[in-house]
Amino acid sequence: MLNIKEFMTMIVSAADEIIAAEVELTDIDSKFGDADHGLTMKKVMNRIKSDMGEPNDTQTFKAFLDDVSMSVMMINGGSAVPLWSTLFDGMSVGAPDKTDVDAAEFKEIFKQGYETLAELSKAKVGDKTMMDTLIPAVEAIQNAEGDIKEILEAGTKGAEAGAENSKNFVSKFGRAKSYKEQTIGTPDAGAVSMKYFFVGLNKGLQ
Amino acid sequence: MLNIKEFMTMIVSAADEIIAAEVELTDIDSKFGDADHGLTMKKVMNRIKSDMGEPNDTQTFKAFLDDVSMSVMMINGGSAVPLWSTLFDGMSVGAPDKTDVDAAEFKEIFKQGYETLAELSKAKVGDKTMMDTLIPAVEAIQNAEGDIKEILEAGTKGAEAGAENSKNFVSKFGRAKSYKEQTIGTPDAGAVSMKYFFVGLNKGLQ
Amino acid sequence: MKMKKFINDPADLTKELLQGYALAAADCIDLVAENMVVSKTLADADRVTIVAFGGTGHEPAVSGFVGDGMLDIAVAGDIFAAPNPQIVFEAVKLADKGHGVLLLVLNHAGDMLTGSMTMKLCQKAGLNVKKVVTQEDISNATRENGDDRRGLGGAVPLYHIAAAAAKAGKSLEEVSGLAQKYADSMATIAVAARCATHPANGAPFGDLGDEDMEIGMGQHGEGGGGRQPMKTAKETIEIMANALVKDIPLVKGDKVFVMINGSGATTLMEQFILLNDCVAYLEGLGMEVVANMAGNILTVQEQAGFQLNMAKWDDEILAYWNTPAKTFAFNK
Amino acid sequence: MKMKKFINDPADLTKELLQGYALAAADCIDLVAENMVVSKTLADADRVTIVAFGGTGHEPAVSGFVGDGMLDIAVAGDIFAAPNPQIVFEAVKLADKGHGVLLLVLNHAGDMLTGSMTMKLCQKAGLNVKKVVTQEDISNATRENGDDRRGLGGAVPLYHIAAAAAKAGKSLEEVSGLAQKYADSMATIAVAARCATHPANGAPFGDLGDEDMEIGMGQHGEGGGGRQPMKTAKETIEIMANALVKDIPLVKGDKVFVMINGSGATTLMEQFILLNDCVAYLEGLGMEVVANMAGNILTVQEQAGFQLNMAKWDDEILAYWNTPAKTFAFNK
Ligand SMILES: Nc1ncnc2c1ncn2[C@@H]1O[C@H](COP(=O)(O)OP(=O)(O)O)[C@@H](O)[C@H]1O
Ligand SMILES: Nc1ncnc2c1ncn2[C@@H]1O[C@H](COP(=O)(O)OP(=O)(O)O)[C@@H](O)[C@H]1O
Ligand SMILES: [Mg+2]
Ligand SMILES: [Mg+2]
Ligand SMILES: [Mg+2]
Ligand SMILES: [Mg+2]
Repeated sequence: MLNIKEFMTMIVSAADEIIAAEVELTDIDSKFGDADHGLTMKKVMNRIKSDMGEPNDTQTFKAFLDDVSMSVMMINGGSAVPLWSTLFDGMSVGAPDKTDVDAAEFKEIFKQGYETLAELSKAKVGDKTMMDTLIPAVEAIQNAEGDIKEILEAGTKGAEAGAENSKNFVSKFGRAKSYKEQTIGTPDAGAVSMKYFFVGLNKGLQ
Repeated sequence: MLNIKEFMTMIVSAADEIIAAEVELTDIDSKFGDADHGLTMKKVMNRIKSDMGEPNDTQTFKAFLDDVSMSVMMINGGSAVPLWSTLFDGMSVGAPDKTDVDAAEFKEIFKQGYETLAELSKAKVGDKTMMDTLIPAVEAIQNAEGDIKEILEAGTKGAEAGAENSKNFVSKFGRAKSYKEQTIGTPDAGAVSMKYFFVGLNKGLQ
Repeated sequence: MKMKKFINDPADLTKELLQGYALAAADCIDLVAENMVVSKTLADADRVTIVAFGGTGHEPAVSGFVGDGMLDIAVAGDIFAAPNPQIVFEAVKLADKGHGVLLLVLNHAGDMLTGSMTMKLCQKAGLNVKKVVTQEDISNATRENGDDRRGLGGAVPLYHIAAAAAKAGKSLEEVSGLAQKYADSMATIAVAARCATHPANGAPFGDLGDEDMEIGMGQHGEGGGGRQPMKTAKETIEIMANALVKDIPLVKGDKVFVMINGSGATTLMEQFILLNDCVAYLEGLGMEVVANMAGNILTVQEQAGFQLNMAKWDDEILAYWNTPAKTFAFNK
Repeated sequence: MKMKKFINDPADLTKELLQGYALAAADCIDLVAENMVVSKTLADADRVTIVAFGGTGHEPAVSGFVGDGMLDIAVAGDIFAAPNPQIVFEAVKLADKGHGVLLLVLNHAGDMLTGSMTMKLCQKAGLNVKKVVTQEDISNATRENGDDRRGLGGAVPLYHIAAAAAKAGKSLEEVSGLAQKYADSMATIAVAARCATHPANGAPFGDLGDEDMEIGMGQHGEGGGGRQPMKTAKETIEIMANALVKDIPLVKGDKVFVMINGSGATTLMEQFILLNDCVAYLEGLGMEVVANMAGNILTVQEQAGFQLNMAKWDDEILAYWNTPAKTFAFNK
């Protein structure tokens, strides 16, 4: 079982992990994009943190994730904003309207998050986007056995592998796609920030 | 005695001397000006050469110099154009309406050239302009004894000394004046092109 | 190395530039809710209205084209970043005068995502909105693969043409139909000679060295593979114009519109020379250049280079083009 | 190192740019005799007319300001070089509609010499001409030593104000009196952060290194001694605005005009931020900024930097300012 206060702590941890990676993310985006992914993700994550306040147990998972989605939605931040806002919106759809979740409910949150985002994104694994990370992460979560800790551990491994794999792909979405084959060898900025999201969630659960 | 055909040859020689110094003149102007003096002087001198055609003896000194003044006047070339056009206009005023000149007449051409230009220019020796060269050159011409060759030799020496001296002055006219004391050590672009004018005239007389 | 830009806190770039813009364009626009630029003519508009949005850092685009005969509202995002869908939705609501709203979107990942979500929000709210996407950059994809073509400066003449149709009393169907047809028919190609730096974090957009230019450059330094030594204006125009002529395609006798859109550090002097070369090139092919536009329209900070945009025009488009417009950056 | 400019033969720069400009501004001007830019409104003018001239390479100035409510004729010289006096004389003759002609000259050595010779030619021909010289650059000389002050972008608002007075039927005496008063009352200071290169020969205009800017920079890279590390927009404005306020002088309660004139590679984004900071600064001193102008007005190729111009205005000037104008680079 995981309660909402613990989950909020995990979100703070994930936000901090992404914020700490600002320079790395912007560096990647400066190669084949517009050099702002770190900046945007920092804005997004800071906004989430400041809007949610200290972790507490007054809200349900559904309500909290809906608020997070709305917080992201208020930012002017390029691709990342509608994508992340939609991810949280989907997670909210998948989340129960109560203050704790079991392993199955935890899995469902990520499943719905992915499915809702997939509709907007249209990207598949191999298209060199954040989906390269999200899809294997969510698959690993769905396939994992055991408690939430073990599930998230598996998801994080999936995310790390996915981000690493993004290096091998040719960009098909976003600003980088015009560079075609040149993008091989460099990971996708959004795939890397998504990896840090899972890494941070996982750290926050320890 | 100097006939008009010889004088025209001298003008061609002076023009070539200045054209050959294009890079040097522009370099100086790039320090404290707008990096175009060589370019402008080349335009001026090429125009004079092409308008006058091959040296011949069909024109008087007065008419030829008036034509040269008009040729220069047709160019869009910044400060150099009105200054050089006026110099030649003054020389025309001082020149006799015949096809040869003696030493006294030769002196008078330069005297009038200088005086007419002085009115427009307003610059004195020490103001770091072409006048730094022209004034000592014309003074040397006025004070020189002997034939035209000796007179022009003296004028050229005066011009060379004047251009050299311009290094020691603080700019008072033109674009360079805003640099004030910084201009010490660098000659004035217009003083150097004026030097080459006399050097070229002198060569053309050999 | 310090950034050689006159700015204050990088986090405040958009806020401050919009405030300054509101002072500079006080006779044309009002700044609403921090990043909504609203035409003074909207209050009395009784027609289809037009909303666009986009990242900042491309000035004068997009906000500079709000006013009479152009956009009714432009929503500014942040530097190179689309605004959030919520505020675009609110702009559409504010713009709607009962005749419906045309939402014009440039094909970039962030803008497209914001556009999609905005449309969803509008549909939920029952608003009458049509979305038209410009996708004209020929450097990355063939005409059939329009989704892979970026939206570049060609959106700007479209702002005026669509607004003129709206002003003429056309319905939303008609205005959006015209806009879609126009968006589908035009083409753009860009070249860069020196890259810019991101004003918020000083990150460079690439490095073209001392000798090279790159044809096919995107709006934020995204390359296109056409790196080559600098050429003369005439040679560059020939390469680029030829590619556009083939793509559209344009043939002898066609009436053509040409736009030279300076990226930032390419002088108006050069742009005039390029325009002159381009018109001569097209006339040499037996075409008639019936209208043109030159200037810094949709810029990429201090990038040196330009976009060349062309479209085949007919008398209807030309008539719309020749109607008055009064905005900060475009007047007719 | 190749010059990163899109040009053809450097010897043809002026000819080609003017041809391109004539295409871009075909609704406002005609190009006469290769380098005379003539307003379409001149044919029917029955009033005092206004002629200006100047080197090219500063686009849109001077030619971009020819048209209704601005200049009647602008004579272009060559890159950074004044035109010859003969053609300026011919322009004055062409402009004269029987009410006399105002000749506006910026204080630069070449322009001043051409101005003087033009006046001589006009006087010989019995033309009714008055010459007004703008000399506003405060960086090199005190107000008493006006002859040592360069003419910068402040001439451009004056074009419109003088033209408005002419259009209002004022006599040459009155128009030139107003113009002289305006020229004497305004002030400008410039800053550069990156220098340009001469487009005809590729010669650099100086080098400000990686960290510095220079306050007091002239229009062609002529320095002014104020080299210092880059500062924020606010700090830069404070230094420059303070100097202008003292020079003019401006005091609490004054009505003030402010212009941010981008030199070339300084973005409109920055110019808006600077305008915002400047207006805030002046309002903080209790002044009222009654009008402003921002944009690339009188440029120095791809130089990064800007000129800040201010003037104390009264209701008469403001009324003239608010009359219509239609030119390539300025509309009202
Ligand atoms: N359609 C899409 N689906 C999934 N991810 C996308 C899509 N488009 C862009 N992205 C992601 O967005 C990232 C870039 O984000 P960011 O730099 O913040 O936005 P922008 O490109 O607007 O500057 C890319 O690295 C990619 O992972
Ligand atoms: N009033 C003046 N009297 C004499 N010479 C002058 C005057 N003003 C400028 N000059 C000369 O003009 C030269 C610059 O010429 P040039 O570079 O061709 O013109 P511009 O300054 O218009 O670019 C200066 O070096 C100086 O010698
Ligand atoms: Mg990005
Ligand atoms: Mg010079
Ligand atoms: Mg972005
Ligand atoms: Mg010059």
